[in-house]
Amino acid sequence: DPALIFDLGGKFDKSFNEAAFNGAKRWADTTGGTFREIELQSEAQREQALRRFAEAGANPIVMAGFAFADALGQVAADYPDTKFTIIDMVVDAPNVRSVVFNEHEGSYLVGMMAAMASESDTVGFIGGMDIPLIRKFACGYAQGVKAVNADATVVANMTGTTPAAWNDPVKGSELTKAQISQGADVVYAAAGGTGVGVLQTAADEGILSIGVDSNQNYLHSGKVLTSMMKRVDNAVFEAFSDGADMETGFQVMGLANGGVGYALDEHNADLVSDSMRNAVDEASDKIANGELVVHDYMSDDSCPVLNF
Amino acid sequence: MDVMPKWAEVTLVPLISLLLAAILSALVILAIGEDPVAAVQLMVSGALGSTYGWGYTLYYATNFMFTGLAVAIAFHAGLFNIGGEGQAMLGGLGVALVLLFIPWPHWTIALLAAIVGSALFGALWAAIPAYLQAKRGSHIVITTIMFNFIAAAVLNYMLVNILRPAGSMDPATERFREAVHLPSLHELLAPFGIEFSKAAPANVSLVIAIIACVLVWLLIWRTPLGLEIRSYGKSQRAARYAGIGAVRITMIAMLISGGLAGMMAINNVMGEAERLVLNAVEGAGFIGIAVALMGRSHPLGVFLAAILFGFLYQGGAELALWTSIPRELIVVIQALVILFTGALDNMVRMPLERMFLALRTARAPKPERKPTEPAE
Amino acid sequence: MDFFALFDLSVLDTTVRLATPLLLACLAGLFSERGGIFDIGLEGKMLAAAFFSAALAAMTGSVWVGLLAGIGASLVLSLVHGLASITFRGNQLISGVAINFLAAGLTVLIAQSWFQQGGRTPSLIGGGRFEGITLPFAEAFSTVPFLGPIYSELISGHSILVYVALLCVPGTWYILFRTRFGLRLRAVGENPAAVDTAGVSVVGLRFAAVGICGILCGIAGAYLATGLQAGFVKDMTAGRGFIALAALIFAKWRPWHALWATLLFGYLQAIALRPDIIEGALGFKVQVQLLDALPYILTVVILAGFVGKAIPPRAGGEPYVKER
Amino acid sequence: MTAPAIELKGISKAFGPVQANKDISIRVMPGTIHGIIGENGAGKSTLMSILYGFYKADAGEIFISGQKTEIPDSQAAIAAGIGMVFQHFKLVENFSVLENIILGAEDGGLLRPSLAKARKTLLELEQEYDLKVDPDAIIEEIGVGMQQRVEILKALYRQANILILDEPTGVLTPAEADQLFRILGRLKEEGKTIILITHKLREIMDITDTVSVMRRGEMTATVKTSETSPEHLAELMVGRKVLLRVDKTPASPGDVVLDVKNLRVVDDQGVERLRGIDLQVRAGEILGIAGVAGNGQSELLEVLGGYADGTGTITLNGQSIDLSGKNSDGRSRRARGIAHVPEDRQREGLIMDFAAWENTAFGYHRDAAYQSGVLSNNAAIKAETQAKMDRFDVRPPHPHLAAKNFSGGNQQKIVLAREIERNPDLLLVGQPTRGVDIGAIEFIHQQIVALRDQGKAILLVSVELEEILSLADRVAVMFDGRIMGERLPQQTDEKELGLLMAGVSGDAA
Ligand SMILES: Nc1ncnc2c1ncn2[C@@H]1O[C@H](COP(=O)(O)OP(=O)(O)OP(=O)(O)O)[C@@H](O)[C@H]1O
Ligand SMILES: Nc1ncnc2c1ncn2[C@@H]1O[C@H](COP(=O)(O)OP(=O)(O)OP(=O)(O)O)[C@@H](O)[C@H]1O
Ligand SMILES: [Mg+2]
Ligand SMILES: [Mg+2]
Repeated sequence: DPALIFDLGGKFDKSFNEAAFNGAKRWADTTGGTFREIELQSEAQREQALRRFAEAGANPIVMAGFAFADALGQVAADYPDTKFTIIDMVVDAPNVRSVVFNEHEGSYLVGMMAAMASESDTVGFIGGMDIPLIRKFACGYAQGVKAVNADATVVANMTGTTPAAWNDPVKGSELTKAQISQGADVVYAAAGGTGVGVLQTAADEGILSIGVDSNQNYLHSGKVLTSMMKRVDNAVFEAFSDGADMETGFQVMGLANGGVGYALDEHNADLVSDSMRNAVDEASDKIANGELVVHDYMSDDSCPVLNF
Repeated sequence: MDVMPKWAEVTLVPLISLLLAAILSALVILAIGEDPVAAVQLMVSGALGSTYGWGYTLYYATNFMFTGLAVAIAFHAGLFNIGGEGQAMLGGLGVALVLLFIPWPHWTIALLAAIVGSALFGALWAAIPAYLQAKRGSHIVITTIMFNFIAAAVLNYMLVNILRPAGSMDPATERFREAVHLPSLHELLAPFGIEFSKAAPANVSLVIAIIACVLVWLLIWRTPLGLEIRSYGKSQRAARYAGIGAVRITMIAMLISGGLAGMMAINNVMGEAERLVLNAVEGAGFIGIAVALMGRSHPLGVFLAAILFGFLYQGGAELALWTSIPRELIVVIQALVILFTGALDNMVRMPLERMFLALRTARAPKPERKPTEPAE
Repeated sequence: MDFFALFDLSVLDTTVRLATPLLLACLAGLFSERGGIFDIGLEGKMLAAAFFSAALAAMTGSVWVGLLAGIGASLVLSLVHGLASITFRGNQLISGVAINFLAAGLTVLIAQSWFQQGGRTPSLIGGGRFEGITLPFAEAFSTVPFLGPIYSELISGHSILVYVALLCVPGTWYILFRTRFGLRLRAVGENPAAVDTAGVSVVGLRFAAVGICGILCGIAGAYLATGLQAGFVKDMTAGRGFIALAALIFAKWRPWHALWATLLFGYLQAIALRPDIIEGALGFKVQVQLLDALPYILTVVILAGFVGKAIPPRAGGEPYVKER
Repeated sequence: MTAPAIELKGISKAFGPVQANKDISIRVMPGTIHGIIGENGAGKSTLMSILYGFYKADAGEIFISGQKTEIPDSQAAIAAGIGMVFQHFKLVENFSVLENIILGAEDGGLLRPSLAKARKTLLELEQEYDLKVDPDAIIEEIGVGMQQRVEILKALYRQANILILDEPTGVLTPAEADQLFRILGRLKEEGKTIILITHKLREIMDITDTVSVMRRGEMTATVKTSETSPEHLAELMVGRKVLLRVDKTPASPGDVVLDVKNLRVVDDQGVERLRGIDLQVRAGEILGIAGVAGNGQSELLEVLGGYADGTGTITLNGQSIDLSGKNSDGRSRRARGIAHVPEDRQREGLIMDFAAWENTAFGYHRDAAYQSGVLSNNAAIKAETQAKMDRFDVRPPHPHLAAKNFSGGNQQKIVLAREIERNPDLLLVGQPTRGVDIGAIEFIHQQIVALRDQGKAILLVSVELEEILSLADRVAVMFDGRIMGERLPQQTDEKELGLLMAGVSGDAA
């Protein structure tokens, strides 16, 4: 059986981990197969979880989260016959598939939408843990905003510096209120479980929010502008489908191959005007075919349009 | 006169407490719609059914021996050290600094250095609350709680801002060098022809923990300092009459306690993770409280209780893996053990004492009672 | 540099919200400890209350049912604490530790069993949570310079539990220093034998103290899950019980001081969310970790007696033992 | 015949294995003062606490004014008109006098009216019984004499008809005691019934109408005071004829061993407890320190024994001794040849949970003889303990038994054995026979005298004047942190010492 390990924040974070879970569930529903899963309780358990599944013969083992890289680096070599997939990080081993996403591209699109929807010309970004990966989201987002409205202000905050920042809705909520007081009328949450608090508060206070990873539009129908879809579910689904003889190596999921995108459904149909859609789709195409390059924060640890 | 014989005191009371905790835990499992018998079977097979299971059980037990001894020695001095968690975190920092910045040629020397580093940092972290207790009367329970939080902040700062390697997103140090890798039980036992799981993290630190148990036993029961610590814990007034300084004993006991808690890091940081991660302690500092209470603060008791909790920990991890019982079940069990062996001690003890008293009076012949005349 | 940004209305607004659970828990601890029962289980009681209030609010759709359930859960843990430390004269600190773990474990266990959402409750909607209430004339006043925004933004618009918490401060003061119950409560924390020989039940008084503590912790927890947030997540108290304990020491076991202490600690939490403001105001970066640790550091400084000595109730922490 | 104010029938009470009261019956007539005497631990306080509802009796009945009354708690006792002043006061230290008085007897739920009413009533009571107190004073800031008045007022405020006083004069000067007795006299005139627990036969003879004697949890006799004598009461108390004087030869004092000059001690609260003590103890002599408890004797022992810091100069055999700093603790004192039998053996002299053998090493546990390498030589300590137990006739002679399992007298023997067998130059002894039966008292006295006869210096502190007079070779009386005067036992009497103890200096003319 394949196995899936969720990162801290838990499988029902309505975001990153839940996307992974949805991919696994989709696989189980379509194939009728079963899979093992575990939610981490603490940093220190990563290696044990990996080893336990490997010992028990699970194959492939998919782990959602960059923080597994070190543990996987240790474990992979001990189980050469087991295939591993790590999401959001690169681990160089013969039996590991590393899947990374071009989050900056998706974020760019939702940034454009935020700028177009904003009336105050101030939009917010709330990140989870302050790491380069999340800055990558923020930077892509800010570029999208500026592309539409060069004078717009982007207010960016991070929730914390430790993994606890993925699961602190109270802080998310307070940060949202603070951004509203600074004039923001659209906020983008790239913060795992913390985002639940962001979206909630945005809905309560009557501003728009943007979800992340999963399609979060349904959480507050009519109040979530869109969601930056990071198709972790697809990555998990593929890995599970490929099974024990999956191809290993490095895999980038971007706009071009449908790895990222924005969500449009009945919950936000009224919020997204046709002109908005057209503009965003146009940019999307340009990015996909390389006409437009969105700066990736992680390429040089800096962002041309946003200071952290 | 002692109402209860000593054997009852050291075995009956903790065992009944444990039984009560077990019954309640079983009820909890039933209440969430699972089968307690199957759960126990799974825990036993997962924790004790293979060398892999044993490897994890002993790995956790090693942690708990250190923190249990730490709490126990403070208990002997009449001090309640809730700060084991923070002291163990700082111990981890000590190990990391020692191992990252000095190129040790061999694990043996590195281990000695790591022991010194971890004990030093742990002791240091205990020293401030101890000093404040001894000199300024600040309640050590509150200060050690506060120091746990401060330790978390310190560790957070160090890992996020200082020790995180460039380009890494993990708030963790880089990996220690290969040379300081501690031999696991697998490597230690292989020369003797004993097959032990390669995957399990139990390592040579277990031996150190056992040595620590013995040394603490010697210290407490076989040295003048031990007598002083114990007498200070029993009666501060009498200790003072004997010229046993309150400041000195408080400091010494807490330094040893903090040092032991810190030394846990040689197991989890140096032995297992081989780098320092956030929350490496995983609550072991608090489990030390349960272990010390259960083990009646005696090193042998601590040793046994640590293994019990190691079993619970590993068994609980297995439960979480193969059933829908969350790992928090262990936290509940741990809470119940602390509750019954610690706070509700009298609930178990009082009926037992009454029973033994009744037994004794039943055996002893009634003394002749001479009638007394009421006054005129 | 903009020093006054440190007192930005939105920061103060956040302060009020974040200080509320601290204040309630701090007053809870105040009753318990004034009655001679130390309580390091505030955290656990709050956590249990947070979960049960959210769970019941989610199931019934009524936040009031949730509030009652939260108070009930917290009271049950209080009862355990009372049983251990009053009836069986056990160690109050150990009992508190056990209660914290019990709550941490049971909330997740039950949440998982009831909702299968990894230890959280479903998000609360509509009547399932406390909405902010707009005080009278908030709109009208908002244009008045200076005071207007303070009234309409800072004072108005919080959930009812915030106002309950604030009213608890004078209430606690009055009960403690102006009523018979308060006199007896303070006495039983100072010298239970005096209360006993005066013909008042020590056990009864102490259970009352622990019970009030349970109710207040219950409100605190319910506020977290149904006022501040719209649902429960695992370990959502995040050390607030210990900060409340720190505030209690900071306040030297006095109600009005408790208000100031919790506002201070709430402010520290609020400002920690806004490193931009701090940097703007002070001109240099302050590590968030330092801000996070500040309440604890301040408490240790207070405990060390460098800034006024904190003397706890004299009989606090000691079981009342008449006969061995 | 009027019904007795109080009648107890068959009261029994055990604390775990200790039978504190055994089948006790007693009758107290209204409008009388009834004394209760008995050795320490005889069960007097326990009996009265049962009457007051503080403890619950295991068996027995209580009749108040002829009515059978259940007294499950103090509330019921108060309702039955009983008030009690405990041996250790039950006051809330940081409350005002008024708050202490109304506590538990408030009128209504709010404090202000209660306080106002109490203030008025207090004024009336003050005038009626001449009991002056400041209603707004904080308890911890007033003296013990005043605190005792508050306790009495508490009882009167609750309209007590029956007043129990448990060792009320232990903390009072003779003058204060006299005033208390005047108050008691007035209460008696008012028709109130008073039960007075005391150790002092003089007080019994002076003011009681009847007296009951307790021994080892039993009531041995109740007699009319007018029909008895101190000797008779003493005999009833201990169960056999009492030898009042210790058998000893006259002292032959040698060189000065301990020389104390201008010794001062300030306590934690900043109060000066010793105000310039000068004294000398010579080899081969016992200096007895007499005084009412709380006049600095304890502090004197503490500072000499290294428990507390002080200022002034002390020399031992001509060598000066540190009064503060590193070398002023109990261990340094012992190293210098000062042994110390503290006043409270259970809290200071012994660790009750430790085995006897650990207790015999305690304080000397770092002696070279007790070590083997870095470890303790427990076998040597045990062997030595066994020998000491045999020599001092400790029963049962089991080194492994915990100290708490020995009776009071035997516990004291363990402490004495530990300290005397060290062969010290100076022995400090506090209350050596408190709570010890007469047989053991004789033994202990003999040991102390034997040490003196070996040429050692002994400083004896005791609140028992009889003990001081019979054991000491020279008597110094302390009052309020000072030595009021020195007397030779054979040239003085209890009356003269009593005046000195009350602060009336005989020397000053
Ligand atoms: N606090 C205590 N805890 C446990 N046992 C006690 C305690 N006090 C006394 N005992 C037990 O009760 C017995 C009687 O003690 P008690 O002090 O009343 O003796 P006693 O008859 O007065 O002897 P002595 O004359 O030597 O003082 C002792 O042998 C001891 O075993
Ligand atoms: N609360 C208690 N718990 C256990 N044992 C007790 C308690 N109070 C008294 N005792 C024991 O009961 C016995 C009688 O004690 P009690 O205090 O009544 O004596 P007493 O005659 O008042 O002595 P004293 O003259 O010292 O006041 C003693 O052996 C004592 O150790
Ligand atoms: Mg008494
Ligand atoms: Mg006795």
